[in-house]
Amino acid sequence: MFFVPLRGYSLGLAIGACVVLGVLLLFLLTQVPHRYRKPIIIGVTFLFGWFYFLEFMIPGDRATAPVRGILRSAEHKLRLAQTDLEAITVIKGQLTVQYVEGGRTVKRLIPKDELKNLELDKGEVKVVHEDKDRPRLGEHDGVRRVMRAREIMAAAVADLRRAKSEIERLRPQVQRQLDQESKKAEAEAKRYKLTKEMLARDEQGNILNQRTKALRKRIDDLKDAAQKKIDPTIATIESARSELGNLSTADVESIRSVAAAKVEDVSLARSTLSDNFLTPYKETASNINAVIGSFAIGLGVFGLMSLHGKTIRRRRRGWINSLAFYVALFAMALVGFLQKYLQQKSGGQILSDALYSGILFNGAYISLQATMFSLVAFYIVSAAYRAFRVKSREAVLMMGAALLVMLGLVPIGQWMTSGITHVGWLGSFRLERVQDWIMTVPNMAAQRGMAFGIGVGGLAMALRIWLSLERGAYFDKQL
Amino acid sequence: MGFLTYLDRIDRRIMYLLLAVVVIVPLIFPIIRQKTEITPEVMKAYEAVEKLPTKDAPRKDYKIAVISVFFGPGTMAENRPQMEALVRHFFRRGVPFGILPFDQAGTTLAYNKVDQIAKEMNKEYGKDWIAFSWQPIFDQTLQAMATNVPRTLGRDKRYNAPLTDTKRFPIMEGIKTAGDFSMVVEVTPSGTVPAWISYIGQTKKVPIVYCPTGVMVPEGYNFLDAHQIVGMLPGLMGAARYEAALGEKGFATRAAGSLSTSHVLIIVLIILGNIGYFMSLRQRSSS
Amino acid sequence: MQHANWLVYLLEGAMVFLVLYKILSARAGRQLFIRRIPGLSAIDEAVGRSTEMGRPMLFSTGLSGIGIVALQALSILGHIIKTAARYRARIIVPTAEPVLYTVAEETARDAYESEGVPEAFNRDDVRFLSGDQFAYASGVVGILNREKVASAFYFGDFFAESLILAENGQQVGAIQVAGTPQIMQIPFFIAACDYTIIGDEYYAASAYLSREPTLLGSLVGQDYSKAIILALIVIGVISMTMLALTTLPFIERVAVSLSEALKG
Amino acid sequence: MHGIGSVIISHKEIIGLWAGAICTLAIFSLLYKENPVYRLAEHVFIGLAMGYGVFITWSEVLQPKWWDPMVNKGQWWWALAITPGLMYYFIYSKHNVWISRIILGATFGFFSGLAFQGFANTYIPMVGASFKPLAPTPGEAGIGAFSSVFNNVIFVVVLVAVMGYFFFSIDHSARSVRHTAALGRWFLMFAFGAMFGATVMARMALFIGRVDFLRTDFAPFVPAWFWYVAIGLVIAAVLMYLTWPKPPTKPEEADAEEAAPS
Repeated sequence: MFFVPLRGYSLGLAIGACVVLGVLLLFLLTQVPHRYRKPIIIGVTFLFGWFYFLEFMIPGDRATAPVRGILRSAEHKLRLAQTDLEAITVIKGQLTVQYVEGGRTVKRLIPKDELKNLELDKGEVKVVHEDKDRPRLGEHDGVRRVMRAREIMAAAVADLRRAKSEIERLRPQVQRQLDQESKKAEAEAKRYKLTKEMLARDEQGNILNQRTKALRKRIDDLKDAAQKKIDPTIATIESARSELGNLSTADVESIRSVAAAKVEDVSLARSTLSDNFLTPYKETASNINAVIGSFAIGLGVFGLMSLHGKTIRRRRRGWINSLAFYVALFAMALVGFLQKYLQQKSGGQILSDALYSGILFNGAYISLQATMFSLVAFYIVSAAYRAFRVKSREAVLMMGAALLVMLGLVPIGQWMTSGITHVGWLGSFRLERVQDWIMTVPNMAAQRGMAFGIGVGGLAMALRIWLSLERGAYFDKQL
Repeated sequence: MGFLTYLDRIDRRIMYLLLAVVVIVPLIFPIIRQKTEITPEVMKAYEAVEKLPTKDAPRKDYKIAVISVFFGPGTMAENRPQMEALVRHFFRRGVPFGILPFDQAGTTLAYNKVDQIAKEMNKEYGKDWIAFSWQPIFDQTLQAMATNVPRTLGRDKRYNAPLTDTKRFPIMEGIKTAGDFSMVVEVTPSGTVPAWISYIGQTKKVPIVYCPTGVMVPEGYNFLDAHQIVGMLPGLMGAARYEAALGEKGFATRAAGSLSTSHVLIIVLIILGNIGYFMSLRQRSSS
Repeated sequence: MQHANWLVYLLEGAMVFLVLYKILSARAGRQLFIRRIPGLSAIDEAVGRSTEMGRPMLFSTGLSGIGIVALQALSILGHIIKTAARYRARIIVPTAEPVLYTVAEETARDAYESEGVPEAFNRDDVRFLSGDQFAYASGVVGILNREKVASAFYFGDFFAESLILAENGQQVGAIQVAGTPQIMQIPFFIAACDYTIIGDEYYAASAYLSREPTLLGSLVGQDYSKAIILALIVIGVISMTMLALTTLPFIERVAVSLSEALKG
Repeated sequence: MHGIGSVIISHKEIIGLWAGAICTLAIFSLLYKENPVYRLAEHVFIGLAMGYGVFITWSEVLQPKWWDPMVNKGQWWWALAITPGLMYYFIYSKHNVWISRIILGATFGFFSGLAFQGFANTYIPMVGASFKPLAPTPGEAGIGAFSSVFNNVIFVVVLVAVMGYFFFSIDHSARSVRHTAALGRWFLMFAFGAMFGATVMARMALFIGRVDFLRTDFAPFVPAWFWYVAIGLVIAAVLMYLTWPKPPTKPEEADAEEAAPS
């Protein structure tokens, strides 16, 4: 085992060695002849992409493969049953409602789904009587469908049970592996005399290195899948079956929605069990990325400081502003560090905290952000005024949509069409409904049409960069 | 003619001034009267609050409501009116409540508002309401509250005194776990309500009222349909509707008014612009 | 989905193959057709105008961190700077990320050198402003107003600040060209800019401007990929409709397994 | 010093509010025109943001992910991260700038590799969500059935037309293609208009928020005369502006007016 935590002098030495090694490497890189430079960069680029590519493309590991297979088939069956349930026609229970209109009480017979709209129209509405119709199973040979749905559900439940037993068989194995791993780790800890804070431990006191972490996560996933996902699914589907059993189900909808939710659970369980051998290292990779990336902030700081420094030195116009920049920069950074690293509740810490949280951050910084953002309110007015002219067909379309949506959102607009009743098909011409329709149907579709193009373009560009096929400004340069 | 053609190029500063006027004036003077209809999800929230135990309730079913403040200056325009509407309702019915801030900047914003309302409805800090100190961590805090509220939340905001000091804070009398919450009001710009639902709402059977910003509203309805939340105030308009249910004309109602006026202003400007555009076209063609 | 399933293998495999194949065939010298993209043709006009007026240009990469979007923006920047360098026109490039700032600086330097006027490159014109969304916006607004820019280009990731920038540019009378993959911001650019390239055209830009065979090939490959997606959608719609009308078990199986695969 | 310190500690919120109010007004002054006050606020803003960025980068990333593991947990190998970190700075070297390209190349590789999963998770579900039946499903009946079919038809038509517009390698001289593309572009414009209109409310709310800040949080801490003076100044400024002798409209403003939305 090469990567062992160290402490004391040896740690210092190791770090020093790493730094020296790094400097040496950098020196060697400066000596690389020009013709070898591009290939090196191409190789590095490809390798770093390769990790994430494989992590995504390789399916989950072999141990949990059988479970996933069973779950997949169960999911498939449940979805098939779903389609059958969808096809059952249900006559909505008719409601006899009663409400006060113009001083006198009115009694009416309405379909169930009209109730909400009627409430919006008339305010207080009392349901006097609800007659639950049996779902009509005549159309699309519904009886056969229900029968088949029940059969498939039964098969699915059987699958789920198998999956559960499979998981139960798996868990002790993984546990054993975990124990071995943590034993190894403990032994190492003893051998290298590691102190407590040098070891990451979990609540059971096992030492967690990369491998044990992965195993522990695997165990938790198995437990979660078995108890949180599969068990409830079995229960629900069973009850749904029995409900469907006697063909007098009043609310097929509820069964449908419940079943649908459970299907999602199953597919979720499947995905939680699908770690492959690279997945545990994803976190490490992103950490490395973040750390190395954040070394680059110096570039920004130096850039800004040199720019404003020049302005101050040469007393250019507005050098006072550059000075203000410097003051703000140092004040914020300094106060931030002081309030974090001075020991708690010491005078300096309290003062710097007051300056930081009270004045600089919550006082100035946040207000500046919020106000800059709120400027958009003004610019949106002038932009609308200028752009929405009846110049071209396109401009007209834009203007029309914008006007409709704006009116539909505010009370005044809603008041304009408040004459139209909520009930029935007429109700869909109320401005707020029109607004809702525009946003959810044409707008959604258009956005999606654009999104696909953008997605494909991005993927293609990523591919070009990954394989260093990209051309243009930065990539053409001879090194 | 000259004026009409000027409509083609109104100076932007004048438009900005107009906008400032039509937004600020209705905010300060309630001049806009518009019928705000009370939608079901808001009505549900109102009725839920109507059912809460008041501070004179017998000891055994004495509980406090909690307003979780997750908003900062960025979204306070939408979120603070929601909080205000509910606070007024709590005060009016004498429901004891505490504000529990999770956003550092929001802590002061929420505290100032509630303090102001308490003064005008002469309610007493520590007796009718209390402000807990800022909680930097979210999930762990919720989980810990399930077992012990005073220790988790530590101190209050005004005096920075321990919450266990029930002489100073009679409101905290007998409040031990999250089970002693009569209601949780989640005022938030981000997707934080699922945590409340799973840690407090479902496990401790505490009703939750959800106050999201406009963009978060659509997914809020899912929670409503699943009965995971008892009611919802969708955005600023939701707050206005709640005030309508209260029969008050508070900030939200006025804000809704200035929303309307600002939209109308934009529409009018667009129309004027087009008139001016046509006029200048005609002028060009004639000259 | 955490790992690829059969549909992903199929779809992404096909896309990768098509793009690579088209690139290779284009490099082999096959002529490819690209339709006109109005917004992009306007770029040269904008550059020309600012040289006439002797006032600088501004190229904002928005909030893009170093990434695909930013690199696309940079290759557009490279083209613009080459054009600008020919007329010795000055161009200011404010960025919102340190790494991107360095890459942009190198891009600019190279562009000036490749046009043989390295002395025209002024290091202070490529700036890192701020990583904070609105601090960046305030900085760009300041530059727009103080430098009295004659033309402004916005290419990259833009969010709520898009309108702040574009309106200020409009007010100083700059001719503005914008393009962003952030769909929600396009309307504001359309309203406030003179030319806006929409959605997908953003990724077509570098190919369209440079006429580089590799990029043209890739663009055609992308078209084919989009055609595949469209076909998939059509199949899905048809199968769903059939499912609604008939009870053929085959149709059901197709529809169900598709929806499974698509959910991941 | 200590005196001032205690004053700051005890009055931090009032000072903060004043700072906030001043910053707010300074930024709003931009709406009239770019001016020294705004300029100062802008530079302070950028300074604060940078300072905050430095502090956060250390306290949120470098300290927990790099320094603590390396020094306190003895994971010496984190010291290897310094080298690639340094590579960025070769951007300033004339002859060895290519070394910075190594680390940049690595970064490019990272996000290119991620793009495959990104595409699968973002866009493939969208494909599935676009499978709309163009006939009433047996479950539906009556108005519901009609409206859902109607909406689905509209949805699919718009989707296809819009995607048609974005095919670049098809020659638009062909009639059917041209018409589809034109239709797609109209749908796009309609959608953009809708997005524009839907955003207005949220933005207005932001401005209302600032006004509310000045009224509710700031106003209680200032004497009444402050407001009278402020309002007076604003009105005076407006009057002065309206009566100010204007130069004839500049040419660039003129053609900025004429420029049509593309």
